[in-house]
Amino acid sequence: MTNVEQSLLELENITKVFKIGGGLGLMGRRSIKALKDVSFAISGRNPIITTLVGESGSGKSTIAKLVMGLLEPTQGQILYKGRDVRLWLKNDRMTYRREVQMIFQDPYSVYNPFYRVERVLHLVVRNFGLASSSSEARNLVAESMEAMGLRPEDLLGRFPHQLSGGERQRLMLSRIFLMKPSLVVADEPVSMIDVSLRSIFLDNLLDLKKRLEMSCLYITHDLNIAHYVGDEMIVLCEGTIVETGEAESVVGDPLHPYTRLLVSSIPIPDPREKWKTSLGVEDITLKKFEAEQGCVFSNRCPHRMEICIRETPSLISLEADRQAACFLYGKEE
Amino acid sequence: MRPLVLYVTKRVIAYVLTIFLASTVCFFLFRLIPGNPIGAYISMLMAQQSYLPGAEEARKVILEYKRVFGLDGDLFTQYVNFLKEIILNQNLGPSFINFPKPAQVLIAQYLPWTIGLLGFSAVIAWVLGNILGALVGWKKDSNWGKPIFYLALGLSQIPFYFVAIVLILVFGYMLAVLPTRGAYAPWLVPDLSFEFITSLMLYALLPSLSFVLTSVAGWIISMRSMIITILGEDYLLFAEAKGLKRSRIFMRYALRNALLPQATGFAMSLGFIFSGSFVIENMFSYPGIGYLFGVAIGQLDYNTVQGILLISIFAVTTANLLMDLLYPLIDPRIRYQR
Amino acid sequence: MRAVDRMIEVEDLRVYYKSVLGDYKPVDGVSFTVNANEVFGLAGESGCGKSTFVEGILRLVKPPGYIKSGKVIFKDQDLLSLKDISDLRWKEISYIPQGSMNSLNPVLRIEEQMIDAVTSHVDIAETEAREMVLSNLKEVGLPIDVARMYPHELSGGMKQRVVIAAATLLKPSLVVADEPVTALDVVVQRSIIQSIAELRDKFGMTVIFVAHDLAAHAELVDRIAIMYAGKIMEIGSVHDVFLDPLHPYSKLLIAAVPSLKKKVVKGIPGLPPSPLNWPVGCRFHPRCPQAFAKCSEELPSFEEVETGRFVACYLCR
Amino acid sequence: MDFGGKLITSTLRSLARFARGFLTYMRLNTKTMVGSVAFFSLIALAALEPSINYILLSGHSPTEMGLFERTLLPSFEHPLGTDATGRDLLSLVLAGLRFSMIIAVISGSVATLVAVSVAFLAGYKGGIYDHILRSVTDTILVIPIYPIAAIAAAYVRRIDLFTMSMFLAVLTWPWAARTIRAQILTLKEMVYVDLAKISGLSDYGIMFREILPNLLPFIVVGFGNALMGSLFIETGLRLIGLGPTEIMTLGMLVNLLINWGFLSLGRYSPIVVTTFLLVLIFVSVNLLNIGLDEVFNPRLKKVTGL
Repeated sequence: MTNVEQSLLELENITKVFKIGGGLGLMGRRSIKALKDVSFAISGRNPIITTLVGESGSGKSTIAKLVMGLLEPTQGQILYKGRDVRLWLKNDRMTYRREVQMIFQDPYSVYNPFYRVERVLHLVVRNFGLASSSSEARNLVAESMEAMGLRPEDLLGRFPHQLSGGERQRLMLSRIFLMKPSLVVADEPVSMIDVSLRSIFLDNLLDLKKRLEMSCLYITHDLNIAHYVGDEMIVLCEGTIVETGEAESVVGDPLHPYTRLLVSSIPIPDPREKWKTSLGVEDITLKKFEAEQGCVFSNRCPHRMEICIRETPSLISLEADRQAACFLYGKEE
Repeated sequence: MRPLVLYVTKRVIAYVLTIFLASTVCFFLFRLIPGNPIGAYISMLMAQQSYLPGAEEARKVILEYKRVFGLDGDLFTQYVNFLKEIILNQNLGPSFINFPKPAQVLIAQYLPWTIGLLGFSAVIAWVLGNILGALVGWKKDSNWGKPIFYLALGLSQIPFYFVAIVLILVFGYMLAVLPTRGAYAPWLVPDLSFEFITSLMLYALLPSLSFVLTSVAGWIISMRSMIITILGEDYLLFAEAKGLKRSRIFMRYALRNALLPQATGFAMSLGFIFSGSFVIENMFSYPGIGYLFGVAIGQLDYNTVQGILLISIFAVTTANLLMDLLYPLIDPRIRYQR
Repeated sequence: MRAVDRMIEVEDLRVYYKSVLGDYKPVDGVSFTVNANEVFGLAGESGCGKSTFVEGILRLVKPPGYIKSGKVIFKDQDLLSLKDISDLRWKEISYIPQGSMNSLNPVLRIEEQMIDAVTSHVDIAETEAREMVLSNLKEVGLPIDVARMYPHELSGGMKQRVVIAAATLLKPSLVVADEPVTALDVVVQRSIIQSIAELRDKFGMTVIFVAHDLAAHAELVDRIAIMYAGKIMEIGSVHDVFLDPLHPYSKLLIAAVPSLKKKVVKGIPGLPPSPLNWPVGCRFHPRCPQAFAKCSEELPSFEEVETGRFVACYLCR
Repeated sequence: MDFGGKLITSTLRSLARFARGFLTYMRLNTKTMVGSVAFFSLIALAALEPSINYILLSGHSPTEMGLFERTLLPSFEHPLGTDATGRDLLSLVLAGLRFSMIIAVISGSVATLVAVSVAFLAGYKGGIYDHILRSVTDTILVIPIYPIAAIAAAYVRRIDLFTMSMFLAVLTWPWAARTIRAQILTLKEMVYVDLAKISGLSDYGIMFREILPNLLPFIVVGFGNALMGSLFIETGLRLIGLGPTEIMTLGMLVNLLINWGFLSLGRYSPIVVTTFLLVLIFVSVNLLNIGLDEVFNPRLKKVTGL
């Protein structure tokens, strides 16, 4: 199946339902639909950063866990280079782990407190046989630290609690540098780091993308960062994709009402451009969208039409490979 | 109220399941013990009557006893009759000690003593322990707080019967001021006279004290750590920022949240009463079911022994069920699950 | 500039934490004045001492923390030397805590917790207090049936609004909000910022707004103070500080904030210093691109270089 | 990668690291300090008992009858006097301590081993294993342990030290399993476990390399609970005269002393010493557990400010 146009990563109609509560499993199992029929793809041609943007609870972190095989989808499948992730993990687990990596959100809990920080790198060198001798392994580790602007003599031998959040996240980047994966899933990597240190991390990430020819699925709730880092952008609302397209155009001229609300709510660090209008009570509704049918944004949408409640809009492509799931744009064909 | 209905049904199912499992374990436990209690009993009978009936009569007698004690047929049919007997007519089979009185009647005579002695002291211990624990936790650095905590820390894990030994030693022998055996003065006839009641109290003092001291210490430790954890919670800081009176913060914010786990803890501790009664009542020869259990074991009266076990299992699981059902009333998070 | 009456004045406040390694000094000499009916922004990155400062002026510091020195003049009384300020709490000064997600008592209904605050300050009947609570919830844009709900039934944004409603129940003159928007989604964040602005515009209250997100400050505050390593680097009107920042740290911090307009964003190299031993001299000199000899020897004093603009840096004398 | 070798070296390394950690933590927290010093000195006393008695009784075993005058009052040669059958009470107490400690330690460690494996199976693998474990522990917790032990002790006359410990271990492993399982459930959800998974570590690797090192303190606490549990049951039974007569534990000694009428005779010292030793065992293990819990339990860490 050598299809030139083969995508690096493809999600096909992914639905994920979580069961919560219920002790003996007999009764009282309430289920929450985290993802509803999500499909998107990351092209394999040249390395790009696709950003996945959405509010908390929109299911973006679930997608990260699904791609990494830490969770199983309830319906649908995820293809990496055309082959289902479950098959990858069953038959060539190590190759998949080598090629698809992840950066976690919380730098304070990603290190096992029992070990020194560099173990994170040595673990990878050992498991994937990146070095033939222990001295070579040590050089590799030191080199990967320097590549990310960290001084090995400051870090080697230290325990996680002796490092700052920023240092710990950049050490995670050194780990990626070591493994040279073709896809990295970054789940809100800078949300717990100070503003002043964020851009250093983001610049390192962009640099890795070029040096390693590496694509990245960047997950965040912060539109500024998504716009700063991302080439493509996918907007997620309560487990459904509502809009996709070039990062620049999605933010510059948002099509879907939800994206418009998100973009207009970003505080601008310039006192001259304060928000003019104020949000209605509709915009911050109290109830989550629970219905089976209908648009996920219908209970908060200012342009709500009768059809929006009855039917679920599908993702239709509009001009210049932009897509939106909204009846405002008329029923195509 | 749907989530509440679900919660209740789940608990009731778990309740029935646990009782069923526990009683099955008890049933098979007795059948598997090496040595045949009936055989031992019959040989004891023969020794007492000191006559040697011919093989025929002995066999008939044994068969008859087997039927009476529900030991005829293979293990499975025994199990079915065992369950039938208990569920239909609450009959635990005749006791050996004073045959033919059924075990449950015998146990019913001794049960009130245990409930009175240990049930009552468990409640006192819970109330006293939680109040003291809450105060010690709330006034963490006060000068009287620390010593109480360290005393409780030491006492909490010591088995209550050590305390019993010390109490017997000090009050029973050294000072010889308190009785250490029996439930009331032997020369008294049980009636509602003032004299009998005081003697009852006097005799019950040492056994219940040894139980209360250790469990109070246990409650102090757990309540104190509950209160201290809650002191670090944000809603405590917010209540303080609201300028509420210290007493109100203590009652409605700290205590209210701390009592929830302590309530479930109480139900769990009830199970301990039946274990505890066994040792305490035998040490003080206090006529509760623990004491009866000791006697029954001595005489290999295994229907009574099994009966006591089943009743204590029933009591403990029922207490746990009641506590689970009461829990939503005190913790809204269960009742109003969205 | 008409004689603006001062709401609260902080003089050289120091809040230290005892520890086995010595004293942590998160707030190490902070002074400024907040005028009536304004939203005063306190900005700074994590670890700069903002939240400890708030706990200091509200006297909510818990051991091993203690207030080393300083005065907090509020309505010509020093809050720190008063024996007990619980009668002032909530009637005059109210507080929106940082972890407002779990600032509500999980076992009490929302109205019970709010009525608590009212009845412990004003002796009125419960029914009347409930009326106050219900009308207050309406003002903050929450439906009435929230009153009968328990905290676990509300979303994060709604809990934050309930806390704001509680804070404005007795119409206090000063509201101190510590990071009220940090853990919220961008849409809910905007509605919270707007309802805080209403406190000033509709109810004439004074607000101290603490947040590390400079963009949120730009949308809301009138005057802003940039805090770093336990001290204030610069104070000024939001327009002056954003458009013409004086202190090098303010410049770098504002430049580091990404926004849709800026394509290039530059971070600040180096690491924030530890409150156990602050650097000698100006505490930003290890990371400051324009630092020179004097900066590392002597702490620059906090001067008013223009009317209403204060800065602690030798460059702007 | 020969699995066995790797497994042993990694456990040894974590044990060594834990021992070093434990020593440092021991000093930090007074409770663990006092607890472990008291406990280890008791272990030492129990271990030295054979040689002490060898010297005291010049070669005879402490339980041998008729060595000395009967019911002598405490004197220099017999600090606690002698019992009704002419045995020196001090050496009897020491022997009793040794037997009690042996039973407690053996059943404690067996119970902990069972608890750890069951807890790993139920906690880490989860699913039906977890349900089975929970229903088993719920059932055992509901059945009053004491009477069960009493029944077994009564009906089974001849029982040696080892089977006695095994029997006690069977009764007390749920006490250890509960604490360990709860800790595994929290550790399993840690982010660094996910990091290990995507770094190519297998399930076993994760269990032994990532979870076990952080679990060690709680295994010690579990061991402490199991040890106290078995000693609690064993001594309780002995106090009322149940259990094998040929193993002279402290509990049995107290029972004998009371039956010999030492109380009514006013000779309190032997009973006081025996009870003191028993109490000391419990208090030391309990202090050790509470101290460890304070040091290692994240929930408490916030409060104790460590």
